[in-house]
Amino acid sequence: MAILKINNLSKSFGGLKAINNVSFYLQEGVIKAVIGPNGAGKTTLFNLISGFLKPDNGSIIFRDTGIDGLDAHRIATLGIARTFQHIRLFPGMNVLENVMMGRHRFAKTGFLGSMFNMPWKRREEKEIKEKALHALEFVGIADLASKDAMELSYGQQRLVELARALALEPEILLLDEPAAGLNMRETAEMGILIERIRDKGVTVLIVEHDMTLIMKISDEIVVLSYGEKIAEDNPLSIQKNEEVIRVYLGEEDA
Amino acid sequence: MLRIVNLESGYGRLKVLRRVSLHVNPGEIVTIIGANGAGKSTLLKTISGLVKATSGEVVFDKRDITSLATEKIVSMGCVLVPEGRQVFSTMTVKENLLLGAYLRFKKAGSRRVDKEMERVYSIFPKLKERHKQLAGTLSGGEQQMLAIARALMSDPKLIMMDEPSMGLAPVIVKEILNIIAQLRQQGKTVLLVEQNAKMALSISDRGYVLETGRIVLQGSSEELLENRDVQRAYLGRDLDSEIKL
Amino acid sequence: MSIELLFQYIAAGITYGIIYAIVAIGFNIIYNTTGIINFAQGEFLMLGSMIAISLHSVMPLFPSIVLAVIITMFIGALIELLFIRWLEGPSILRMIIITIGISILIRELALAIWGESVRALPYFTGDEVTSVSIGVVKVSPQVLWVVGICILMVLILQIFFQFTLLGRKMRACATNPMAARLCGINTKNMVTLSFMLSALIGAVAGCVVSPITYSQYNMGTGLAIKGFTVAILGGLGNSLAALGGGIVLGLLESFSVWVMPSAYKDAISIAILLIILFVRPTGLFGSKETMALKEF
Amino acid sequence: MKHFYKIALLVIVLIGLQVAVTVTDRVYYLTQLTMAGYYTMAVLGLALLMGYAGQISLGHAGFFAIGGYTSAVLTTFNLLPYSHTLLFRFLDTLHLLQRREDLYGELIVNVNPLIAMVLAIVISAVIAYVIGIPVLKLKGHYLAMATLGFGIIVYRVVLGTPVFGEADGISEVPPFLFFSNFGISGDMDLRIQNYYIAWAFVVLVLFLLMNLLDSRVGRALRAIHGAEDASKSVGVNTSDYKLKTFVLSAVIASMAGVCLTHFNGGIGPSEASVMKSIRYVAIVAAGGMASLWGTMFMSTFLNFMSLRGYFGSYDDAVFGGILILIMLFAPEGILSLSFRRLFSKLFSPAEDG
Repeated sequence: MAILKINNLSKSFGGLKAINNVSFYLQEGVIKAVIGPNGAGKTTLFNLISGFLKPDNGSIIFRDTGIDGLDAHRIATLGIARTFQHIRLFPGMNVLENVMMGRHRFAKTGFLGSMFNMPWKRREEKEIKEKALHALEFVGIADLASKDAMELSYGQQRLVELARALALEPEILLLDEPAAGLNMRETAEMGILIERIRDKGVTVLIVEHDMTLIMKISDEIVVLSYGEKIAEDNPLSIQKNEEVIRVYLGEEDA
Repeated sequence: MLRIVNLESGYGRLKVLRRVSLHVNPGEIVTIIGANGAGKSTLLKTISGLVKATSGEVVFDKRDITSLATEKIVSMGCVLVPEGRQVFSTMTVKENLLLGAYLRFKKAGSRRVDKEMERVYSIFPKLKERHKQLAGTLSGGEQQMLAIARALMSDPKLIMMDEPSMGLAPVIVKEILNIIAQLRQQGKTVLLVEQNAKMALSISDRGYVLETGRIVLQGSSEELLENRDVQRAYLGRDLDSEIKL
Repeated sequence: MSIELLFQYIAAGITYGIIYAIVAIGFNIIYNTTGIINFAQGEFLMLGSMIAISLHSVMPLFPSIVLAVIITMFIGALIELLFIRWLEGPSILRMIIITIGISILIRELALAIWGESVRALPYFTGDEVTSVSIGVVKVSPQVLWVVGICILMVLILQIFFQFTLLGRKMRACATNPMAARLCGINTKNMVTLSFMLSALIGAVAGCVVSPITYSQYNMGTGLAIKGFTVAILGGLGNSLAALGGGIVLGLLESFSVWVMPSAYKDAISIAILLIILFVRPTGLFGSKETMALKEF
Repeated sequence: MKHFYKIALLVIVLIGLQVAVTVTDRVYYLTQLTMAGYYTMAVLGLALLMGYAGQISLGHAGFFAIGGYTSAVLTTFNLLPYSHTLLFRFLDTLHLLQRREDLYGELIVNVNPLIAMVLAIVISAVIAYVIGIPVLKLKGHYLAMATLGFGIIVYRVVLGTPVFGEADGISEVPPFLFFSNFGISGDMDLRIQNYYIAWAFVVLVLFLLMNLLDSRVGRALRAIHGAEDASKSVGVNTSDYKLKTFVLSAVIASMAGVCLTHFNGGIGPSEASVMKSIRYVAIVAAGGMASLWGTMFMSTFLNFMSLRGYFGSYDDAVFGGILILIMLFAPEGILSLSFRRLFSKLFSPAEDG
């Protein structure tokens, strides 16, 4: 069953068509990769799905709800989490607090409840903390919980961001270049982690440059070039697709 | 021409480069390859003084340029073509080129500038046709050409290019490759940073592999092209065997 | 209302409007090279006119104006050197607060030097009662001085930015500071220059308008906020648009006296500012696309 | 009760201060300390807005003035001519009106200060909400200019409207008595009691704000300040949070305005001036932007010095100078600069290497 349907999506900046009439479905429980040369519109696609940009045309249907045009925070609240190409953690917060932010959508205490320290506030806080710790354990960095997030290594920061997204208990997880800046070992570990996330039942849409990783973990691949979809298939077929080889995999000249 | 020893730099608390050492000989094309976020751009920015080095040294043309201001470094003949078509978009093509020759304006007269401009136009005939057009209205490929042309206006000894092929169509990428090869024939030295590793290595003499801020591998371009790790990580080759595993 | 009174209002509106436009252009010059809105911009007008008034007691009018303008320029440069130049990647919030602090210090300094008294330069030609007839209307010759000199200044600025190497270098810094540095341009010096330039035009404007509006140590804040209104009204960056925006605001303000007590005059222009800001909530030059169109 | 010890310490210091001035026969200091307390209350709200939610406001004095003026107008406006109206009688039966004699011994009837305060809060909350929706969409310079513009409008309106007493402001504002002889009043004999009332307000605000910050809401505010995109990506309704914070800080400022007006027995347009707003910003900056305690200390200290006239005619210049110096050399605040370093040295284990 398709959990996310993208129909005829378009977005231009000035005169440049960043995304041009792109359609594809995301099946529930799979890892789907979006690949393409730099500037092909992959990050724009992510920003459209997660509500950071509004499409000019087309629709995005999550389960049965149209989510195109909704604010980013509404889409997150519906259960679509994302990470960023350039890691965005909250400065001045430790690792645990960063991940606790991921639980935002499950708590309800507002300004007054917080100010007057109501009993339900304390109950919620306790639960937020427990679930955040779970997420940290899942990605394997529970021991870093009390560290300042900005002082961690690049690879650890990636994991914090991932844990924050997982704390949201998303149905769909959008990963924007999760292996960027990681070394080969860290990349391999990231791959295993992403597969474990899928096996938990989370549908994953991933943008990544590391072909080894992509070919290894993804169930399906969409290829973008100049904002247009040029191919959609399983990894084996994509590698043999001549169009894809020509624009991206770079086998054309000797 | 350029020698870097144990260079370290970063942004605030974030350390990007860790003890990077490399050298570029006169007349060479040297490529640095590496994944996104490996620190390639930071390396070039640190060489040209846009990012301050925290330790180590950069020697250009037998002079220590580690703590010099960008303007000084450029005037010594070490220029950078930055990532992402950095042109003066609200100015005409000709104005862009004139500013590239700004350092010459100071020393030599405008006649020298005209000569330089003719030379650059001969390499980029398209730019001559469009010299009155605003740079912001050029196509992506033309903007990248303009950025390179502007750097050439100061007749540099070493030209560093940060991802010149980024976001460009294959045809244009080939054109840019030709230009880089042409530059070598004219005796320029080129330090190239590319994500499109295969393309870059195919025209360069030597290469370095940068990973999480460290040089992990170096060698001639042929060696690197044949290296299995490089192939797996940066060339997208060997995929079939990978998947059968 | 008689036709004469109507034209009086128009003349007053245009005079003030042009001054607002000059303040707006001063904002533009510094904003374009630094990304900073200099909250002390209005203080340049105050300083120019107050210094000229003081100098005028010992020397003739025009030399004192020229000297006052030069002194103000150097104060502009000094501000940049002391407070702006050595900060590395300061946040906008920090820059806002610093320029506000600078404006307060300049104002308090002016208060200490000149006191609270209201002063004025003499009329450049004639006096309060002299008037020149343009068609049916009579206007003070000083109005013509204001209009003439300010428009001349805008034209000279245009030529400077379009055709001189220095002007082009400043534009280069405005559109793409990193690329400018890579062309060997010392961007920090360009920033100093932009402070001097906006101090210069501010001081000139302060001097020509002083006989009509009078000068006082605290005239800066009001001018600054109106100049900012105009900068946004005309679309920040474009000098000619700022001129148009200035005249629109000047006229609106001038005629607002018809419908509201004059005590609310200042509130009108600020209300306009708020409305413009609200209608274009992202800011008129907030998005990336319009950023690319930054022009002098 | 996480903050209990800090609060308890503060209370002890406050009591100690009162005892000290009484023993040394300087009870008159309490007047300025009381006023400083109310200003501190307003500044704490601004610290929440600026330091934690990251939104600059150059018009905060506007809300202080809205509170003060609302209360001043309502409690000085003579309702006697309207005694035959239904509303008058309705309010009267609910004991919401108070009768007193004016300067000339004539009977006048005003609204009870309690109603005035409630109304002041409602009015400032509504105004903050209405202008907050568009204003908080702005960023950087636009936000600064828009809030500055709001402040100037309030100032101009106050200065140009006869009901608000124009340049003279409003005087003869009655005390705000909670019981017969207990309440906010400028009466010399009630000086000690007023000192405690004012600081009880400060402690209460401090306590509530600390609770707020130490919660999901406070975390979300810090997140918005640090990385707005990322906070949206975890479902934080950023504009809603900013707006609520803006309203909350406006209400706190407005309440402070009401209290100080009753303490002083009047209010003048200078309370709404741009310089007052900038002074608040200077105090928040000096206190360390994101530090309620730092803001409280700096506010008490600077306001006390200023009110006692130690800065002489350089009052405004001092605050301008503070702004520049802090922002140039210690954008995180003076207290945080030295104390945090000191504390971390004292309490953290020695670093290896």
